[in-house]
Amino acid sequence: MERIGIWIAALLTLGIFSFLYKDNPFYKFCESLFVGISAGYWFVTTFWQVFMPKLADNLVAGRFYYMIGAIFGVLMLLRLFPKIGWLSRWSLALVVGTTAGLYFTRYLVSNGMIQVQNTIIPLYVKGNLSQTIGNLVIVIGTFSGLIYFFFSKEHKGTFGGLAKLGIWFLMLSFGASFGYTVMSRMSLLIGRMDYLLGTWLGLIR
Amino acid sequence: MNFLEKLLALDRRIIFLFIAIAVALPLFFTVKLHIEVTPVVRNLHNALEALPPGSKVLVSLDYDPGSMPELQPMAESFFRYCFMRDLKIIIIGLWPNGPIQANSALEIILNEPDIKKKNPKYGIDYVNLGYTAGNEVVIERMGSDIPVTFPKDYSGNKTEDLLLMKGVKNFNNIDFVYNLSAGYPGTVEWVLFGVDPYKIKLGAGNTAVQAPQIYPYLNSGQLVGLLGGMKGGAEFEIATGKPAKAVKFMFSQSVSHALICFFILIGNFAYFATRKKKGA
Amino acid sequence: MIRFSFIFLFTLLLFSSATGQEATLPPSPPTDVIAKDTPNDAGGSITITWKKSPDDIGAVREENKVKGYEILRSTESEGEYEVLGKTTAGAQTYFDTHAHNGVPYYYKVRALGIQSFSESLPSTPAKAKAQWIDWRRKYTFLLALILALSIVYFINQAKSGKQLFIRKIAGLEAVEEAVGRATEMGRKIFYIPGISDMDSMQTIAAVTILGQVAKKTAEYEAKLEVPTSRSLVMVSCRETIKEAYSNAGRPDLYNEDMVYYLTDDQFGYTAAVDGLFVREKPAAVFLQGQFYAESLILAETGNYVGAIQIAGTAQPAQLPFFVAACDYTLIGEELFAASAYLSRDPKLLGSLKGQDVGKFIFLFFIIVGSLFITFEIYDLSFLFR
Amino acid sequence: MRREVPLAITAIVGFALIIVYFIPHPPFNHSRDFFEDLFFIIAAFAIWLGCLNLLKVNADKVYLKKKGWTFSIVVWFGFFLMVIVGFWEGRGFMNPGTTFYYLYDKLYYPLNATMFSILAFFVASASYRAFRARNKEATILLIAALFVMLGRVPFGYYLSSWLPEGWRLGNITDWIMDFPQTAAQRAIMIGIALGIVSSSLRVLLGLERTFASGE
Repeated sequence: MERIGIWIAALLTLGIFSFLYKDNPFYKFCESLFVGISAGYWFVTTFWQVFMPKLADNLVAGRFYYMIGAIFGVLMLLRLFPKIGWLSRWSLALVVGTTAGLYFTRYLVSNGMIQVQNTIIPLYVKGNLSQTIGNLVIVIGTFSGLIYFFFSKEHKGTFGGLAKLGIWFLMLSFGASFGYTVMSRMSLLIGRMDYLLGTWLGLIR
Repeated sequence: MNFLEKLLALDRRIIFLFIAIAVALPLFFTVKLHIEVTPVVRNLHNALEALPPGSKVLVSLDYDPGSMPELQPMAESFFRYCFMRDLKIIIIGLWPNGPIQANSALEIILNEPDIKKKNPKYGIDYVNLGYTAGNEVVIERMGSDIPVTFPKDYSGNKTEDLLLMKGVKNFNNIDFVYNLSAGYPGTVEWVLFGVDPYKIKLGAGNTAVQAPQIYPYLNSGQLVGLLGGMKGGAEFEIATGKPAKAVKFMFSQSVSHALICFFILIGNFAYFATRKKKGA
Repeated sequence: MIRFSFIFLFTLLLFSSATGQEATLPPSPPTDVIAKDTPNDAGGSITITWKKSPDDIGAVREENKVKGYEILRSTESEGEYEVLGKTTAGAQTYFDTHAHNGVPYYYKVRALGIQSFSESLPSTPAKAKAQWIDWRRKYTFLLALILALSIVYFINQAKSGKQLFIRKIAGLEAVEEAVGRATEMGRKIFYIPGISDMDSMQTIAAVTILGQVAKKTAEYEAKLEVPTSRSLVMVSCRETIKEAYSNAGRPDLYNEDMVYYLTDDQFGYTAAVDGLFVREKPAAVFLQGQFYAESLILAETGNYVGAIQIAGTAQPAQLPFFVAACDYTLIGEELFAASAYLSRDPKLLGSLKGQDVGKFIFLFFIIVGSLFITFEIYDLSFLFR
Repeated sequence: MRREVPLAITAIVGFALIIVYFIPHPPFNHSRDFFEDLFFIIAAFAIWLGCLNLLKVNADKVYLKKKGWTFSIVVWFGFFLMVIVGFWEGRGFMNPGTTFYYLYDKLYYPLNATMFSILAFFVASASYRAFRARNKEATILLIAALFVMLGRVPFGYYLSSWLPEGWRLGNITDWIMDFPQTAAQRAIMIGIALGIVSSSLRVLLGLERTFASGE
């Protein structure tokens, strides 16, 4: 059983890789299988790991206010019946309101305030030149980067110059992040190659 | 279309082919690369060296198969190290798949000749307590009572019956915690809910993508040491004197990085060469 | 009398003996144990503070006589005390998180030596209580209020007809071009609203941008297709496109099959969309919303089939890949500004100006705060805690 | 009714959740978690809509014998394979040793991991094409990427081992990641915070109402 499994897994791996050469029936098969089983996988997982614990278990435990979730969930399903399908917008409205309400404060704090707090740093660190330069770079970089995002002022003159500096910082950061990620992306491929050449074919070690 | 122009509009499949070769071919060779052991890895190794034989080490594997290429070699090298040093291993997982990953790593390590000689026994030299749901809350509960948090081990034995677990009540009876993490819950949670309240000694291995977020905890001393990505794994193998998978993979890694850089350079060369021609 | 001299002799012996025996003597007890309701919380918690034992040198070390503190609790001052928990040496606070609201509790703190301990006097009673306002968040509240008011202010300004300048956003200028090109070529436009669900603001932004793009595709009669990775996103996109098409006066062109669901799975979805790209060869691809690792797989395939690609995300980690592989990329905040920008609705544009007020406040405090710290005048960072 | 009720729901729920952030008193302290749970429950219902849509689209393809209809059968097969086995196994469906886990490990996982690893190839092709010193911005991007890419592998050590300690590629990589990259990330994050504040507000005030509001 294990050996058959390894063969199937290896063939599916090759099927996906074949897409790199060009689209072909082998890839189409793997793609369709992938869509089917992954949709099924998440359907099952959602049922056992979301629906059951979050709704059924809470109701069984006597927290009947969770019925609200069931009601809005059922309203959502009414889309299957065109005549009363418009009721599903109530559920959408609840979802959108929840997201907007939660994100408003959450991001203001974690992405806004905490970042500003971390950027309020001394511009001169006694006896530590590299830290001093580093801190200056952080403050200037954050400052000019934010200038770039200003919408209501034309990027001209000094302001435009700062915005330009901001773009340079953004580009530097994009280049660095890109280079930084290469390592883990390569690791993934090495992992697959090791599977094909080692686990499957037994060519290496 | 001359050669340079062709080079500029290189069919990407040629690049793909080169990458495939650059990754696959080095896997067949064992090359002695100079891998510098960075201070963060050195610190972790030193902290482990300071543990007397018989010390109890808790290993929390918090990742799933998606991060196997980076973290599995770290798990293997760590287990190998512990067996060689006679450190006792207690495995848990905050991710459902963690203990499964541990088993597959153990399967490989226990079959290595050096380790076979030592003949480590389940229940005496290592135990796998499996997975418990609850994310960071599990860490908190372990702080007060480990056997209550993990009443049974992975194969269903009572935790209290395991010889190794005799006298292990909470973090006070654990000498070191090693965490392999690919996200949430992971190293951040171990620091906030383990190190801060219970003062456990914590070392960690992380995926390369996640590692930068962990650095602040190193600087503040909340974390003893960190293996970042495959390179960190390789450094640890070098530090312990047992180069293995990560070191081997590092050769592929190096060659492929160099290849990408090489492609970028010839791309730029072709770009400037054709531009000059057009300008002339 | 005999007993007394015994003790006397013993003490004498102790004083004259080596440090080994000294260790068995209990450390002096902690003092000034104060118990108070933990502020700003939902109740159930009492904060205990104390002055540490004079023998405590404050660090966890071999030579420290104090090995830690134990916290004890009772409902009566002279009653039976139960051990609540332990802290390390040097600690001076403990949070009792298992208190019942409204019950008076007394606390004692024990300094632990190696084999002995000494106890403090009991604290005065304290009761846990839930609070109505979390005062620690007052600056957050203030900032949120200022931001909200300035956004609303500029929205009203714009409503009353005041002209507001908004700078050009290149990626959004290109939307018209992309839709036009697709129409000319008779090829499809793919709109990919990210892989997250409606519990992400980025997805909501993506859906609103889709509304504006759909208006254009309705006008141009271009073919729009939206494969989604989430069921709720599918439903939202359908509603949005339907609305956009009927607003553009072309409800006849709307068809529910323009939007379809593939799979919730990150890479299952990616595999399917890649297949769609190479088979349908779209003229334009929009990648807007929350993306993870699949960003580059999608963008590279889109690039490969020669589509004009306009991407946008607020996932900092994915921006480099979009910048590398797409023609235009909306960076972070620009994603949230896009629907306002495309709609040209003065009210929405007003909100962008309101955002700039927020930026100004942040910039001001970054510069002034850093200068203050540098010259050791004042630490302003507490305002953002 | 059709237009006003959804707008009211959005506004009331959203503003209430913002205010509740500042109120620690029960029962409000749990309300944000509760609404998050509601979202998951609604999504768990909605997944029926998605899956039925997927099955319908593929059934249509088979029925109308559209191009590639045979592959639609594969989609159906895969879906029901997982669903039937998954419900058969019950709540412990993902425990090792179950059939579902076998399918996960031998079908789902390799497909998933391979699709993910394709990134390695695309990283290469994208960098080859995009990293050209066309202008100042592109040059900065290119140089930063080269430095960091080389600084992270032993290869970089060979290239720069002649330099004094502290100035080698690995050190430069660390410096770039610690300072300029952090700075730019912060600017982006702060911008995002403001963007989200503003667009949440627009949604809650009903200004941006492309969905959940139509006729």
